[in-house]
Amino acid sequence: MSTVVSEQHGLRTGTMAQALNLALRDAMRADKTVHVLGEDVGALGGVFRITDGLTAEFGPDRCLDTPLAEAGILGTAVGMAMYGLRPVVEMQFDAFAYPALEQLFSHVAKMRNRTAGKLPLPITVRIPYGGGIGGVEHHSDASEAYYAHTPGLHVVTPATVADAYGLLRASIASDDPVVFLEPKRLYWGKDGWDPAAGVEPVGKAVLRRPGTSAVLVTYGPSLPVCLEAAEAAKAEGWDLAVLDLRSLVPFDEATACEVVRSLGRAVVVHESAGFGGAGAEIAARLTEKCFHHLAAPVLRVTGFDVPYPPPMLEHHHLPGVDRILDAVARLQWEE
Amino acid sequence: MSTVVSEQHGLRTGTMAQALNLALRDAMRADKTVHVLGEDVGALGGVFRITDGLTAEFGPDRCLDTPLAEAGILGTAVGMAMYGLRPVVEMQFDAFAYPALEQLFSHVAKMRNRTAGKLPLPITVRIPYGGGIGGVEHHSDASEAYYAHTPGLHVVTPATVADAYGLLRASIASDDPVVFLEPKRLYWGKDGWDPAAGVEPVGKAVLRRPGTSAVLVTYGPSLPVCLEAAEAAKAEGWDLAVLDLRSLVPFDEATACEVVRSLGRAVVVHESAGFGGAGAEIAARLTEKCFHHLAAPVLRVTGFDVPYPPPMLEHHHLPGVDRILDAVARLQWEE
Amino acid sequence: MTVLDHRNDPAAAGTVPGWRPGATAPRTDPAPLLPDPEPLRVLGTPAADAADPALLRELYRRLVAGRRYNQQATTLTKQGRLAVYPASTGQEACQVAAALALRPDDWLFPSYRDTLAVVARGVDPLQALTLLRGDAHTGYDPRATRTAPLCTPLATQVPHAVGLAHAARLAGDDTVALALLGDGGTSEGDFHEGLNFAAVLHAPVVFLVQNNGYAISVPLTRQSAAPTLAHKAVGYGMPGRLVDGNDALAVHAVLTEAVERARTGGGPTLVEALTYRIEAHTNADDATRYRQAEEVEAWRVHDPVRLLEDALRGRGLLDEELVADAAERAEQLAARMRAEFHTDPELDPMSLFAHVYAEPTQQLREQAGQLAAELAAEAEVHGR
Amino acid sequence: MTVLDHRNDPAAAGTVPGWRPGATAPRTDPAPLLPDPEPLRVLGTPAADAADPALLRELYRRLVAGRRYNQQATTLTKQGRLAVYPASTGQEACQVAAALALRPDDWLFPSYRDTLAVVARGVDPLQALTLLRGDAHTGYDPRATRTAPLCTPLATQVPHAVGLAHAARLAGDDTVALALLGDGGTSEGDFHEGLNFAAVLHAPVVFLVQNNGYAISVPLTRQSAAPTLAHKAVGYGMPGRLVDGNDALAVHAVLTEAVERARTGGGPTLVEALTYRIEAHTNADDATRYRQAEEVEAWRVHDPVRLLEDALRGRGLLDEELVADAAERAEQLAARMRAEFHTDPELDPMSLFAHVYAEPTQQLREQAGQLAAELAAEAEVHGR
Ligand SMILES: Cc1ncc(C[n+]2csc(CCOP(=O)(O)OP(=O)(O)O)c2C)c(N)n1
Ligand SMILES: Cc1ncc(C[n+]2csc(CCOP(=O)(O)OP(=O)(O)O)c2C)c(N)n1
Ligand SMILES: [Mg+2]
Ligand SMILES: [Mg+2]
Repeated sequence: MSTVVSEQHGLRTGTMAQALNLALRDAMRADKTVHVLGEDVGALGGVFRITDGLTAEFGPDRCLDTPLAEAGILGTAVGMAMYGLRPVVEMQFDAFAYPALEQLFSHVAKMRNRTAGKLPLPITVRIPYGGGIGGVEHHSDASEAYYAHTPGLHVVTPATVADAYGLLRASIASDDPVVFLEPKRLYWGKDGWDPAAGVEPVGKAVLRRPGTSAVLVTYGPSLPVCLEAAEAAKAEGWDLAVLDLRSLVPFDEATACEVVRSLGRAVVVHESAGFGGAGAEIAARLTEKCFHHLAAPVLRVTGFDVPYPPPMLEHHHLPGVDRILDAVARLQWEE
Repeated sequence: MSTVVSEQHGLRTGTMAQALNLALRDAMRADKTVHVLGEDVGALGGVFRITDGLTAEFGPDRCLDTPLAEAGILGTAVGMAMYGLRPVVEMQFDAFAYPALEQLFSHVAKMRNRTAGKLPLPITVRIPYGGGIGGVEHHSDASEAYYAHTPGLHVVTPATVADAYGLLRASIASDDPVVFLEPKRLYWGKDGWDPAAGVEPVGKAVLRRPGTSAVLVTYGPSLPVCLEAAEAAKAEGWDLAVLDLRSLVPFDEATACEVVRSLGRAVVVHESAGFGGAGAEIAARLTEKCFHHLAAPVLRVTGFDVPYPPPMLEHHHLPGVDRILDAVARLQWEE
Repeated sequence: MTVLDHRNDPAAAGTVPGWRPGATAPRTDPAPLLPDPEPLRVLGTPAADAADPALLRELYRRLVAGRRYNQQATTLTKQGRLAVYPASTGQEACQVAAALALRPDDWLFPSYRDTLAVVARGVDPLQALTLLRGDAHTGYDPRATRTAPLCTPLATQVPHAVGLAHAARLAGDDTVALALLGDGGTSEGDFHEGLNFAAVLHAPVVFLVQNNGYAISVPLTRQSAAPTLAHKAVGYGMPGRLVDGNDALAVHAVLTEAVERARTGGGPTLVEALTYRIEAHTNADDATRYRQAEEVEAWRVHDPVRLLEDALRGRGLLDEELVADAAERAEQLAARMRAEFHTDPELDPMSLFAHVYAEPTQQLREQAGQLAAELAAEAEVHGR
Repeated sequence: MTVLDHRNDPAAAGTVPGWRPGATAPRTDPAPLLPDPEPLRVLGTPAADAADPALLRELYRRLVAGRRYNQQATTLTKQGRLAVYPASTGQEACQVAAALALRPDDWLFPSYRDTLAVVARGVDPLQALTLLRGDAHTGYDPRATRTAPLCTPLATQVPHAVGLAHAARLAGDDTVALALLGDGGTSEGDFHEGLNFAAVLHAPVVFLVQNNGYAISVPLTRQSAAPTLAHKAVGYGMPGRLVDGNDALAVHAVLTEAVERARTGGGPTLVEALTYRIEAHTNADDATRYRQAEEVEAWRVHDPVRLLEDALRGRGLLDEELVADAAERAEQLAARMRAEFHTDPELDPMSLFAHVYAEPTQQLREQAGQLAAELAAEAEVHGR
């Protein structure tokens, strides 16, 4: 694991995009082996400007505009990691990571295992994911379930500005490959955070809001929606807790089970398609581990099982406050 | 949907490989738009001989040896389907379908939807899957969860010789794209079946064995293991039912719920990695729909969350009779 | 001296015992596959004098309309009527020539930047733009005009064009497929796999790479070290052609020749058209971050509309009637776009569940029921 | 007459106003990138007389050992000691030359067929074969001999080699990477993307395509319509070289030159070696289904070992001592293989959970506990 130190001190206010940019910058300053590569990450600073200024500060070798070929990018990163570098790859949009899935599944995820630990690949694959930004088709997929099902990968997704910084630093420092999923629609949300607060390793869920009635279990882009729902639920007399998983792999079962056991009711919320989604694993696992504490089945509120819709219809697809509250209402309160 | 007629009559005995071969042959005889393409499907008849003799009977245009490029194969099939053909693509092994995932996710699964029904793609993608045949790395992956999570795809997997024939005919006849997963280790198992028995559309689960204690819910390569486990369970005093799903999408919820509700105890069995596997969806869904009928949580017996192991270790990874019975024992019989 | 110094020693040739002739190379002569060292130009050269006046006039009308189309669509983004628009301003010669080089029963496989080619092929401008307006993925029936959906995942349309062309040939039809893509798209694996399939299958397909010098911010020099992109053709065993992409007559000539070769059993061709994207990548892009104003200005001089105008003028064909007619048609197109985009589309939320499968699954019916109930509840709240 | 007939009209050149020089093509001269029309052959030609006797003898010893290695491994499959073996019989010249062309600090990126190259590079034969024996995915430490794991997903190792070479160059090391693949592998997107990256990054990497005429059952003519596979180099802007892959001296010379060019900043090279796989694809394959015995026989005549023997004899170098020494080394290698593969490996089932992550997750610890309990229960049943 590479060193994680921030030269930045004190509370600051900024967007998630800025926090990610600073995380990259600090990681590159702290560790010369950290290299960024991807499409348009150089002069343009990435289409979301997450790599803004990195080429200017570190030169085009450390922040490299590659040819337009995602398997080539990730495959090249594999070779770089074999030579001792710590590549951070940017995929431009979630659906454009698909050409790299063979490299990801057959090499990145497996290399440590297939070489009995001799060739670990400390690669971070940054993928802007999810919808809600009015993106045309192929620009709003949420593909976390593919990654979470693949042994050997860590799957991390921040939902706050502070976590964007902390989890990205921790992911880059990890000696394992990390798929780092950045919720596109949270890029421009501002918040205060302290880069020097210290970076925890990935794998810890955090209770964003305590509650006494039931818990909403969520991650990434759905966290703000869940917090809003919890606020709205007060009017209905429910006091909802909200758990932010922060990483799907490692899955913080201990923390999740503790909350679910204590409340007995849970709703899992995410925006990707429900069938075979990450919520299925979460619900199945929590049910198995907390069965006799459950007053109702663990319910899921997710995107529908349809291809991501065109921008003008996406709000019907994405789980919103009402859909979450409808599910909470079905948690068999009558008994 | 294209016509499904068999010229073959009467009970016959053969292997699953032979039944699949006959299904292709009958489909090609019945419908001139059915074209087979893939690596080594011609003179060689495929590495598993599933396409044996097709080029001899139908010529190299109908059964085409392609260059070695899976995205190219599937992408070419997309174009062929746009012109009115009904392509059946062979991927040589499961892990070698990964290069085609972008074509599968971004086009095959979505084309009907993104053209408002104007360009349906009746493509069948045949993928030999799963382990247990002593295959070296990348030859034993079970990737059904990736496909099942992708809206727009049907995901079908036979577990018997008769189903191999019937489900493949139905899949080729379907106007939707079907990922047809062939359990490699069942290729050489013999059984009697009648090709003229008629072909049901995909989407119906079938109870392979009735039982009174609990149900094993499974599909594809794990069916024989479950039947064996049910047999062995008799000695322990359990009378286990075994449900064969036959397709993950469509998921026959009605049939599955009926069994689970009547028995109150269920174990889902599959060989792919458990985390985020198809079993998670099945367990979560059955729990949600049958909660008050459950005497115990729906348990899962699956492969471990590790890259598929080398041949000499695979039997430790694959769910076997003992592991299934251990799970059955945990179904809280004491109450 | 190493053994390599004997490489061209004629005494060494053919003296190896047992060398099998079947294994010798090349199997085909590479020379005719290689592109000319300079891109073909017609306008402004003596060759333009041989051009059919009717074709010149038709190209002119369509280029003027195409330029206007690009302007109007860009304006619509500023008015919030289009979510995003990747303009083909500066590339109109390629767009129009691509549409004109095809017969109605041929197929066009456009990328996201090629709405102008799609409109030039006969698709209604409103329908061509639903993707970018945000109300539907594909607003037109691809079969009606034999125009595939606008393709966003780069180069993935390339094997589609190959498969369709192959199927057409198997059916005995003399249909040709033309796939459009950008310089950046040539780096993708699907480009490679598609071209290789095309050559091996000898499919009647033409690939037009509009090399506009950039893939978003990445200049060609960071995209490829090849002499030209057209040189890639040699590695597949098909002819590579290089053309001035702002010279409508040259692009039209090269494409017409390639389409004709494909139609008559001559196999695929890779065409590289050298052009330039005058606008940013899309309205959401800031091109000043990665290119100089002088470069843009230099390309404005080599403008496809102007080059054509000059040629028409030189031939004495740029009369008032033509200019007025072209301008009027262009304005009509723009007016229709303004009118059609004036109102917001009426969308049915339940369409989310249409066309996922031929028959919705039980779980989709359930989900549709859920959305219907939500909408009903909402309507009640809003007193409708 | 169409406008295209003016294509080579010198009067048309350079007359286009506003054509930007930066946009003209070609950017580099394609001529030096093109492979020679005939593959380089040295053995049996006058050039062989210039070859270093020590090199000839070394190649001979290694080719004889390589042939014996292939035979022994094939025998081991028949005895059930290896699960599967893709023999490189007939391709030993490529395998040995690849290993010899590299320095110890260079990196080799082999495919599943290249265990001989891996062994020639210094990896223990037992360790090189664990993948094919079935006890471990990679039996050797890739860092120890700078030899990447045997790669099965076709062409996926190509970008790995590029990335490693690029990283080495950034580090200021003069390390070179050599990637091996087959003719079939050149059709995959990863081949294309890797070669393009290599050329754009000017990475010190060499690609050796062992064109053995088949990808399992698919002959080269169904794989590619290119003049030669080496011609693909032009499309990336790197030199393409064509060599008789059964001529150990020629392969060695071409690779040595390419490695040297890469090492000294000259960028990547694509080498196509024409060879033949004498055995079936693997022991599980039935080659009679797709090729004729006469073809195999013809290639047996053009045998890499025999060609080298003939050359040594011609130079008076094939003395009894050399022959005996080579045979003895080969037998020693085979004997070691027999001895090492005589016993079944002792495997720890718990190793399933090792090295999935640097630190096992909680759920992996749980699963490991489950397996441990199962094993303990089993051991009890079996009275151990
Ligand atoms: C597979 C894939 N990767 C990335 C993208 C994002 N993207 C959209 S356009 C573009 C640049 C394309 O450049 P080029 O092919 O030259 O076409 P141009 O936009 O210049 O017309 C990129 C990277 C994409 N659409 N698809
Ligand atoms: C991505 C991928 N697709 C398919 C396969 C299955 N496969 C293994 S070897 C082979 C043929 C390879 O031919 P070639 O590249 O010429 O190498 P050779 O075996 O002749 O050495 C195929 C299709 C694979 N390993 N990887
Ligand atoms: Mg471009
Ligand atoms: Mg080969």
